Amino acid sequence: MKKKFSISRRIVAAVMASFIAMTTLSACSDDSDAPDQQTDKHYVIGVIPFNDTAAEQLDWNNYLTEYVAKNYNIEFKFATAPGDAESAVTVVEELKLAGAEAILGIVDYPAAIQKANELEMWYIRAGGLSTLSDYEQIKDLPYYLGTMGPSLDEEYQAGYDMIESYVKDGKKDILVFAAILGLYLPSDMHVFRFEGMRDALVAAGAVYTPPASGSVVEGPGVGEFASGTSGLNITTIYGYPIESIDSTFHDRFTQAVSGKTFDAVAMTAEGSQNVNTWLNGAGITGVVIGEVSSFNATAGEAFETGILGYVVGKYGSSMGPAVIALINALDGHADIMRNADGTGARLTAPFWAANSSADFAAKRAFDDNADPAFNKAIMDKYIVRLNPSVTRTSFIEFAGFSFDDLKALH
Amino acid sequence: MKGAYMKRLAKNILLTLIVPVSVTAIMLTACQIKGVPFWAPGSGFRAFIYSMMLAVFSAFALSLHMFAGRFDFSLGSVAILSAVIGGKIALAAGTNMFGMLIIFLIVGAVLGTISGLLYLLLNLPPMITSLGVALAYEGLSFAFSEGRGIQIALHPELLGGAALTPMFLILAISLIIMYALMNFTRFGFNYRAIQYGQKIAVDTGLNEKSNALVCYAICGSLVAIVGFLRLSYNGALQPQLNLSTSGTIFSAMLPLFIAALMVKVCESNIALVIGCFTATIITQGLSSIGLSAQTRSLISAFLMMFLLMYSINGQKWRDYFVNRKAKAAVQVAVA
Amino acid sequence: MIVQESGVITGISIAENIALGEINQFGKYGFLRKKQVVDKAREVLATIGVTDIDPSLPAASIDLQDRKIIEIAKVWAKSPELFIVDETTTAVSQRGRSILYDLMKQQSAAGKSVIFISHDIDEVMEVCDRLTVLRDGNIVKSLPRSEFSLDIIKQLMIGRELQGDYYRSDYDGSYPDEVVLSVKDLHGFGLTGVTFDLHKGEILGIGGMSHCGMHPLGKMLFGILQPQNGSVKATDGSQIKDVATAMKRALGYVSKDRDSEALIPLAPIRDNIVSAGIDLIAKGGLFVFPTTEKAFSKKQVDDFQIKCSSDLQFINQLSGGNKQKVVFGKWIGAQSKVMILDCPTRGIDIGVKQAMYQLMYKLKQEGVAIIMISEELAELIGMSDRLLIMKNGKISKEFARSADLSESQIIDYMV
Amino acid sequence: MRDVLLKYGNKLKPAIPFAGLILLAVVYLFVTDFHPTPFHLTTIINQVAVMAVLSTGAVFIFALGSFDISLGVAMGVSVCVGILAYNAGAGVVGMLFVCLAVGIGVSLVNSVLSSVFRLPVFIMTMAMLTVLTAVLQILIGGKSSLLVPSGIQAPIKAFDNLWVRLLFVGVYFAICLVLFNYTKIGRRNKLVGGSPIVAAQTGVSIAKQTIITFLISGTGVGLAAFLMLTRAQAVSVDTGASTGMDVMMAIVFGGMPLSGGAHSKIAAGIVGSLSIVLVSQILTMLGVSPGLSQVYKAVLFLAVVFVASLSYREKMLSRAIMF
Repeated sequence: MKKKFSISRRIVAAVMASFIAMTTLSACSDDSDAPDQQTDKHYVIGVIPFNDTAAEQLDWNNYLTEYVAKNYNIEFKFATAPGDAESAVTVVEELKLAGAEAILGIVDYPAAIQKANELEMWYIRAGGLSTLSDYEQIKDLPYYLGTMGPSLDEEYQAGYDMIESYVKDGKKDILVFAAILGLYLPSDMHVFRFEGMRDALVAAGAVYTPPASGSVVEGPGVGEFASGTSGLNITTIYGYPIESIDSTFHDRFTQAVSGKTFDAVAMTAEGSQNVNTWLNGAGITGVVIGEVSSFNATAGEAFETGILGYVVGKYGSSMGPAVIALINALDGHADIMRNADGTGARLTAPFWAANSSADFAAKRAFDDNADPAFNKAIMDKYIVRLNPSVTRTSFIEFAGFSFDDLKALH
Repeated sequence: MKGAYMKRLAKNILLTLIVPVSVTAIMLTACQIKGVPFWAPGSGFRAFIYSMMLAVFSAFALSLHMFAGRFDFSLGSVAILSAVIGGKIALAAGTNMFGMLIIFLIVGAVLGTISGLLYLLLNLPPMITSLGVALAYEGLSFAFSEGRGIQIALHPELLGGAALTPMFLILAISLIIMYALMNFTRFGFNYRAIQYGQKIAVDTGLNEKSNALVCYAICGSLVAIVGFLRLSYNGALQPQLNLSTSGTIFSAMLPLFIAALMVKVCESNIALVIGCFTATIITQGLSSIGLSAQTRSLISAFLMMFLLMYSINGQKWRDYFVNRKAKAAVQVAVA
Repeated sequence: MIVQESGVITGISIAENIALGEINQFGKYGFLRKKQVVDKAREVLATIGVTDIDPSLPAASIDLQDRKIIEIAKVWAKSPELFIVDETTTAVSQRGRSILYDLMKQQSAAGKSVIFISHDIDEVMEVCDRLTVLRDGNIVKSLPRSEFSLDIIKQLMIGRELQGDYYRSDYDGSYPDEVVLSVKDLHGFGLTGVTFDLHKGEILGIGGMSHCGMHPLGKMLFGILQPQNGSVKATDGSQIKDVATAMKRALGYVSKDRDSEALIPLAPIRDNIVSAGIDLIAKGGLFVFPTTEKAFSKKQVDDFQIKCSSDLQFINQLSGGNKQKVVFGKWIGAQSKVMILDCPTRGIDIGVKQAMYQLMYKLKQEGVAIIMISEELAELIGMSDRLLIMKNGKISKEFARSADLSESQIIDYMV
Repeated sequence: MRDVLLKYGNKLKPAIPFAGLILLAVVYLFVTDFHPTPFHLTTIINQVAVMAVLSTGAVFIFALGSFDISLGVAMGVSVCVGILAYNAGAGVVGMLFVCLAVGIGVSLVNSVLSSVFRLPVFIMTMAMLTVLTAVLQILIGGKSSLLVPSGIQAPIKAFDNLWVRLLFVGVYFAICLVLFNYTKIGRRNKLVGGSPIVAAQTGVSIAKQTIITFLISGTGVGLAAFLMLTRAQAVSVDTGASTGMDVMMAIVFGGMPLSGGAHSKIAAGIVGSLSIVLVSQILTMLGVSPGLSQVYKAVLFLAVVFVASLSYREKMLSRAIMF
């Protein structure tokens, strides 16, 4: 008995120690966020990730902590990615408790945005545009700045451009991987990207047959392509490669690709390394893959080894304008972003795209955390406090800067 | 004597094969009627074996714990964490796929042992310990990789592990090892003694703790194989949070229930493999004839429920059909 | 050490049972030689004079009494310096008993020691060289063989001279005519047609060999087991089909498996006592208040002089006798008018035993009908108004209460 | 010394989870620089409500020595049907009744399966988890989520506040407290948890007890669904997916032994839920990353449960009791 108590005491001590360590650590991190500009107001901004482990999200987090926090007097509090609407509301409350005054959300649960409004925290939905139906529910909330990111048209265009580039390069045998479309995990982004691919293929002469209603495929569904006048051989596949979620994905994948060869793969999501591995496993090699992902190191390696041939996606500093919108709002200039009629704005931001290793490497180098695409020099010009001449129109332009725009400004 | 033995053996083999063969026949016929291939020519078979292998090793680990009266939520998280750690070591060491497999086995065993030590130290119900371990391991697999998981797709020398030949080799070797372990080692002997009579075995002076610890280590290695196969097949693995790794366990339940049907007439390890085979055939067949994921999971859940009912009420149901006299005899036996 | 409960694991083979805990002797480097294990087991069995049991068979394939022999072999295989036998003989067949006595002699002849724990004074007096009497966890006294005497030992065991009679003293086997339980032609669970009536204020003894069907009979009377044929009817003519109806008709049942069927070991005394009488103290048929509950359980604890720190003490910390008192308290608290007692004095010391007998007699006088199922003929003879002897699922003989009734008269109808 | 320890250990043991909670509260205060505001309290109650109701109901199942791992998804289905009903014009009160009906209905199915077919609850509910997940997906019908109109004027917003939550949790907990501590239902629950055989031989109908138990927890599922709905105003395929495990953690955190029986405490659900909410808020306030925060939660969970279990341990290793 005595011995057991001593063990327990030790464990309790360890827990206490870890708590103390945690508290001290956080205290230290407060210090390390020493303002570069003493005149800057100190703001705390909460971040709600859409997924804790997605490469894209990790790049954004990296930009926020490694660049923005160091160059502005801003502290970021990261929440755990919420799994459903209720936890999104919880996360908003927790961020408020953690001292956040505004929220940079990569999710758009209306209830969470309402909660932020109720708690008088500015909310911007970044990284992609909210769907219209979600937007309609919340656009009138006074603390809702709006949504910023590639629009669904951009998503559509991304898919369209990827296929168009393949066709232009003379790729004949194309695998279209529509990711989660056929599952009960629908996402508008994926629908629009696929529709872009579909229309590009149809424009090239292929004939599309949508899935029959009541067929195998749930959700929006993925149909089949006949080559028509295009001279293309097109195969479609959908699914989600986590075995415990989509237990027959690998079966469907092999069913779809067996006995075929491919020049190119067009994906509505990221994961070129996985697709390449599966294709190799099925005995198919030397395929060029195009994905919608982000300009990060993993994609870079894949480009160098020739797995990736086309990338369209976001990049770490694409969060920059959203942060500036929040700073403006916190400074009392929410109207720079919000519409004149008092509703939240919908501001479009373009993707970047690369179709060669060199192209990719150049763009990636351009968005380095030492000097990112959206750097302090550019962004300061759109902080009303520092530059009172900013207007709503110029801010909209700023949010929509393309690669070339940014390049010209550097 | 020998004749009787042969006869019994033949009967047992027949009884063992009845379920998998009939299920396969039904599924093949269904595909035939639908006019679809059961699996894709070429690599479809590999995808099938891969699915089966995942089931086999999850079920091996789960059953090893379950028959000793433990339930382990953390198996899925051990698979992922051993992939993250093992993968990183393998990349750093510049080894090949065999080296990677061995690294995985060791890492899995270490992770399993840690989990087992925690169980022994705390002496809480294993289900509770395993919840804590699952949370911690999921968190660590995130923390160790800064959330990025592990990618080996660009290292072809590490990738071959999920090809047909290595998979069959792994299966065969594991089966032999598991069979030997259970039947020809002190561990297996003590394990069975504890399984059937924990109190007596402990009173007789058997060291339950060391047995449990070895069991944890073995289970760790077994699910590390799951991690190895998933990483080899997919080229990359993402960490999962919020106990979502426990899905691995739920998917190993159906094979276990099927295996339970034939465990009386068949060596338990083989029964388990056959159970996994049958379950995978069912999933694959239902998918090939075009049922949606929802319908499939409904069917397999109902099947599991039915098997559960059968295993508990089967005797009663059978009695219902035989005459009352036989029923009386059974009741005497029960009393 | 050979323990009172079954010490054989049924899922593994006989040989493996014998090798349990000693497995390191067989094979090297963690591997196991199965043949060695079986050979060694055969050898061990032979040394204790058993050659008709094949050690390679699964332990589940042999009957309970042979399993006890396996257990003896298991312990003997370790060539112990000290051989502890705990209450084993009550569960063992005549053959097992002689093997055991034999081994005990061999052990002592070899200059090694034996500790033999038993309730059976006759047995102890027969085989032991020295006797230590324990009471309430304390050593009372040690006696050399020369000082063995039945009376002295009994006295030491209860700590005082037995006050009054051990069993009841009267030989008046009368009881009122009112039938409280009417049993007709019961079949199933080994019974092949059992019929009898139980009367108010009667102590009805039921005896026989342990597999004669009397234990399932007890369960059937209480509605735990359902007969295939036949009926059990209470005073008002209603049939007893399940435990709930049995309890409504004021039946109570004391199981022979105290720790697994009668009491919840990991619960306080109070919860256990209240469990059967909960309907009596529930207000509006639903609400139970701690104060009434406490009073209810306190009464039983006091009445039975249950030794405990409080009635919140857990059952698993009590001695066998005190546990049995809790069981009795549970049913008497529930105001049972018919008590079915299955081996009510199994595994409890002589003092508590006597208290139980006195209690039964008191209950009889209060008009409670008692069915006492027992494997001990002495107590059946000592207590019953009427004694039914069972054999092969049938009542083979009925005896009325008499001073002349002896065990030898009865035993012919049992075997 | 050992006896004293045992004696007081037994008396103090129920207080350990409370002590844990108080310790957490102190850390919480420390983290908030000893300036707790009404908002802190409001948030804690807002966040704890759903879990508290669910886990209080689940205590009854736990006391039987069992666990229903499908509770969370059952709530998800209940939320979903509630939204469908509301959107079909059922009104907020109608929606509440629909939620209750679905929660109780699902629980009834569970209880019948477990009592009539004698299926072990834990494994049975694992299969139910799959069934209910599929049902939820089919009900949602391929959309990313189903919403109820939730503008500021929406009727449902009137229920999205602290007082409604306090009322629901308070009333439900009070009823459960009475049922568990002051009625035959609670006594018999503990009896069955202690030993089903003894309970059966003492006249307790295990089947009836199981059905009553599931009715109580089913009511909890329905109420929790309503609270969830007023707060989240949406349902997606992930709603409730991890809740089953969270409830299990909460109850164990609250000092409930996994084996049920006499040690069962009705407050375990609320104490555990509060502890988990506090831990989660503390970790977010400290800005711990998602991975590490899970590790801390795990350590704390095991530590609290270990200390709470100290006084009733046996020589043998613990085993699962559900098989």
